Amino acid sequence: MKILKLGIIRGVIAQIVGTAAGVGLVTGLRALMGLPAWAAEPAAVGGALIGIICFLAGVGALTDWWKWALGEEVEDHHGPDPRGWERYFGVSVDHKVIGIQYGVTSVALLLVAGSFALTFRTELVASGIQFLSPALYNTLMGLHGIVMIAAILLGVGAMSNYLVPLMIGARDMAFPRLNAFAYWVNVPGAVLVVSTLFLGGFDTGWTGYPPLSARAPLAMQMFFLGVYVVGLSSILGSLNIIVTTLRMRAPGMNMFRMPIFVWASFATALIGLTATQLIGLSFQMVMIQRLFGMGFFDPEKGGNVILFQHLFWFYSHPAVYVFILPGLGIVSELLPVFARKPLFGYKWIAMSSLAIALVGFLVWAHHMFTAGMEEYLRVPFMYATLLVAVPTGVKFFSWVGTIWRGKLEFPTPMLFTLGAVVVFLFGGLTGPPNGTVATDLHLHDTYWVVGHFHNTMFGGFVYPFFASIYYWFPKITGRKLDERLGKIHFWLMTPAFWVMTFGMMWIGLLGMRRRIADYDPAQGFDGVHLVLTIAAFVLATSILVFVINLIFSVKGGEAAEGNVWRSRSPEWQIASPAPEHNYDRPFKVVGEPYDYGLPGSTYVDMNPAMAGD
Amino acid sequence: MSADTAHMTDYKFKLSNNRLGLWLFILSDSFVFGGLLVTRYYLLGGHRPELDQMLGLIVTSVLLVSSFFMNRAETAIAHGDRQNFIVSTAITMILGIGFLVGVIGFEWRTAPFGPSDGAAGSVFYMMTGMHAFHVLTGVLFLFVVLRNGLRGRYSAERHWAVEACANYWHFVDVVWIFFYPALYLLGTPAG
Amino acid sequence: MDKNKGAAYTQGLITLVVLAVLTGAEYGIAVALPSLWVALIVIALIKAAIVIQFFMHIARVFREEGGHS
Amino acid sequence: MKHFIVVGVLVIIVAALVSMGLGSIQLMPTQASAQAVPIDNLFGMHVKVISFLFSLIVVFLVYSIVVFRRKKGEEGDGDHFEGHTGLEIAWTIAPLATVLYFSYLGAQALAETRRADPQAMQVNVIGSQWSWRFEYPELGIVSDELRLPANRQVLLKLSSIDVIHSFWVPEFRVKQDALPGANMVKELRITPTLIGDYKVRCAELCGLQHAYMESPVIVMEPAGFDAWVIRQTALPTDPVDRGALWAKQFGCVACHSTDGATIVGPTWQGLSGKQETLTDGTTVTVDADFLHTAIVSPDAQVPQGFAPGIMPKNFGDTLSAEQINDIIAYIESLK
Repeated sequence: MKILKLGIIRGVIAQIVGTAAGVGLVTGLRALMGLPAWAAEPAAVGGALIGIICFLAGVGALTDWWKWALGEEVEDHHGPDPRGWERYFGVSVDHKVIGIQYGVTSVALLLVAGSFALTFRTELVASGIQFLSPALYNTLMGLHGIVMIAAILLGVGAMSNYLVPLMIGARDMAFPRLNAFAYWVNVPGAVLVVSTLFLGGFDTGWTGYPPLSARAPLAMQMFFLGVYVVGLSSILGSLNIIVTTLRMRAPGMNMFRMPIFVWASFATALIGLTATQLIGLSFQMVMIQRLFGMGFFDPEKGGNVILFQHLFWFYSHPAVYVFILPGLGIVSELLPVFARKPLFGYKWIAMSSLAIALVGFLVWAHHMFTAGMEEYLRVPFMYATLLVAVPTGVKFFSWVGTIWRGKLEFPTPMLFTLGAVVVFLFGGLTGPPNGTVATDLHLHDTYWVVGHFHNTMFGGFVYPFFASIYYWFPKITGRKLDERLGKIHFWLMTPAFWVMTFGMMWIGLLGMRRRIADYDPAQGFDGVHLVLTIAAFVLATSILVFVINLIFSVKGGEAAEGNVWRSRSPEWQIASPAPEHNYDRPFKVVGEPYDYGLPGSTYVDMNPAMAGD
Repeated sequence: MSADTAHMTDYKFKLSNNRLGLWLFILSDSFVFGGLLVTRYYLLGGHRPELDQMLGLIVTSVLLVSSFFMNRAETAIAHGDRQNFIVSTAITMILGIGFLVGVIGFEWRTAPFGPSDGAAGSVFYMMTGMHAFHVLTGVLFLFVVLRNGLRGRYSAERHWAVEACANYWHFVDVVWIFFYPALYLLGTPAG
Repeated sequence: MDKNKGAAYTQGLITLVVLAVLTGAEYGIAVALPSLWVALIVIALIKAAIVIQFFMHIARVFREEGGHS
Repeated sequence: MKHFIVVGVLVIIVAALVSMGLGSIQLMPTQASAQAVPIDNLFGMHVKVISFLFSLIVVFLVYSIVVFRRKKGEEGDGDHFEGHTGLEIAWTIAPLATVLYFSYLGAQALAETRRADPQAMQVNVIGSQWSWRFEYPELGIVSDELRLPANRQVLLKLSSIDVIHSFWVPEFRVKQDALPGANMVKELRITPTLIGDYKVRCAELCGLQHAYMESPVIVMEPAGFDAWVIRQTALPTDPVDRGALWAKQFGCVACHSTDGATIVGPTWQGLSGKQETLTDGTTVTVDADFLHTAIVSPDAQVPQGFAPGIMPKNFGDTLSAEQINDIIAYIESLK
């Protein structure tokens, strides 16, 4: 059967079989232990776990390691992948293929999560229940959050996987097989997360705070397990990025001559590698509490609900820096190209990424100012939180310095880059009122926070992600995206987005709570919600334009030969799409990465004299 | 450059990558155990679970001695002493299984509380369970290394798998170095 | 392990003895002087440092040159 | 230099306009408590700084876009300069000083909201899915609405019997989560200053009916409050009326309707005497014994179509035996 040649089909079949086998295994074991044989929750969790492993085995992500354990020699690369579209549906160890797999999955999940948002946004068009039950509303709202987070993590994976090895002149990532594993483990994870819709939903939002999550329906377990798996991918991907950055750079590329995006990616990976473990642990603890009746977060058994929040936010705050740092790296990467000027204060921007990542570890409790945590923690965490503004400010001022007296061009990627700067600026500036404890007492858990958060996510991830797609699409496919459709995308999305977030913040200040299925008509928010919903639909239309552009340009776009943006970066000095092993021979770094406007200077020497020649 | 030396250069380059990767994995994993220690102090504070001290000392010693044999196995293969390498690896594996029997087989059965009995039970079973899971994976890793070792896969020049297995095993030991006082020694026994 | 075989084995043995002594000390302190809990933490840190240095050879990761030696 | 002067002037103008614009729309709800004052003042300062910094960057950006754009047919690159250490240091130090100052202000304002009045009246606020209960221990009143005398500090002691809830009256600004657990009672101090009707709105997602977890908050003249206290302390003599009161105060009616509609649990209308089929398949007649068990151990007998585990299991402890009997009498009265 031809269709079975596709890894993903084998994987899905294996996952279904594995899940059934897992359910049977748990039930059998319980019968052997003398417990009542059928218990839905342990059976479902056991089934899901074994299903994940079977998917990975079925798709072929474990094959090489299995052979290695049996003592066979295995090569890193097994010769060329199948040509054509088939290679994207099976295990490939080529970082470019994996990057594209990440990217396409990310866009697909963005659409899924966005449609969830549209659905419940429509419900909010007026007060009163229109068509969603509160249970379904809560589930969709929680899913919008977590699927978006997964989509963003995958998008970050796409950018760093595709770009980092190309930018530093490596043939591939340091651990290609681990790289493929880290991508494929997401797929069964996403299946589990979406399965919650069909298993009764969950009403906790994406944060899954106990004791509510300890009482939620069975779907809660699938949610926890799915997120855990996506987190695992993030950890392994980060590990790969760090080793690749530290060990695989081309000759002459010291740390301060790397393209700036590599710095952003590196700082991101430091967070992803370490902090992610704690959201995994906190979710595991709720899972185990539900399965074995343990009492971590059950006050009646000596547990403490605040403990969960500490563990959870220790990751989940730094996580937002995982989402935004690569995006800010993209902004720093593209501004010099389109301003035709050096990046202002390269070292300061590089170090500010690192500083944001490190300070990010010390601020988690600002999500808990009103949560009833230890009183003495509030003021120190306020100081630490506001400190994040300092390195972020350095980035903004340096960006202004970069475009000042440049020769600015405005193709679509530059539009999205500038959009990112302004939107993220506003997102960043609306952060401090949440950070100073006193004002947060009012703002916490309101729509103001929702508006602030969407500003940071759009400015820090969505706009730069679109910019990077428009910018590197010619590199990936050899064709350009349509400029006209790109501009329509930008000019539809931007005003709609501003209307949406301003409206959210405004009614938030006036008393609109977040995560509610219905609101009190006496508060008079009906009109604003109507406008917000219209804006959301305009925004969705702009995304539709983008998707159409993608689909048509892959085959029918204008052919783009060579260095379309006149960039100094090494990936633009080779053919598009990049050849299988990137560079025929290692290039040599002979100059600074962003010396635009310095006559006669180059960044890389693509044909250096070899030592032995 | 002969093909053989080129191969060796390639191997050494990858070895360095692998080492860094493994250490990063260990760093990452240690956050899990750090989180568990935080949980222990957050929920139990100055109290500790009521446990069998003698058993605790025995399993701790078993794990410590296993680490010694693990190191001995790695030293042996690095010097081409295959015989010693095989024996030491086997002893490490047996001690590892012994540790699991001690914790799961005895401590879990004799502890005066179950996993659902209060915070002490939750913390104790979660910490030992998570650690035992790592010991179990370590034992499986040892088994793979032993099996491939018996087939002569490792030499003084090429034995990354042995080194990786050893480092992982020692890491599990380091975790227990912190868990042992946290569970058995620090604080007063909870009622 | 820039030593000959015998020295390497001896180093392993010495490490084991030191760790065993420290573990004994830990147990002794916990039984006899429970108020000295700081000592237990310090000893645990020392033990971990010893294992990381002499069993796990952390220095190897910072060496530019790969290779087992 | 010319560029900088133009931009500088523009920044000042735009910042002033933005700041004035924001000042002219209502950003905050009515200010109805003493604690709201320092919070609103601090927020006002934030708005000014946000207006300035936003204008600063955006004006520079827009100016560059307009003035430094590539004209038609123009070739070549921009000016070559790679950075300026002095500037970088300046724009590290200045924001650092600003955020430290704001943190200090934040701590001050926080202390202000927490200033304790020893004469404060205590109210225990108990959250449950999905209603609030207010106990006045000094007055011996239990109520489902929070009535407060104006200009007197009230000390709220917040707790929850099931999941996490959060006490928030937007007009009072301050917010605090109510946590489950005997040792997790949290405090919040509010001095209402403006007479009027408000609502406490649960601000922490607490499950299905979270959106509707709102209860009236009424700030009254001290004289009116005293009259209310007197009315409340006299209990009705009819057990049915008392039962109706308890059902409201303890939040029963948040899940059980009295008009035949199903909210979360079974409706009470016509419940007594009805034949119920339980999840284990048995059929029973609903009588006083059945209702008693249903209140003190709800999961023992779950009617078909309803999920176990939703109703709190501790009503046997929170309600007295008389109160339970009153509630049963009330249910039996709902034909």
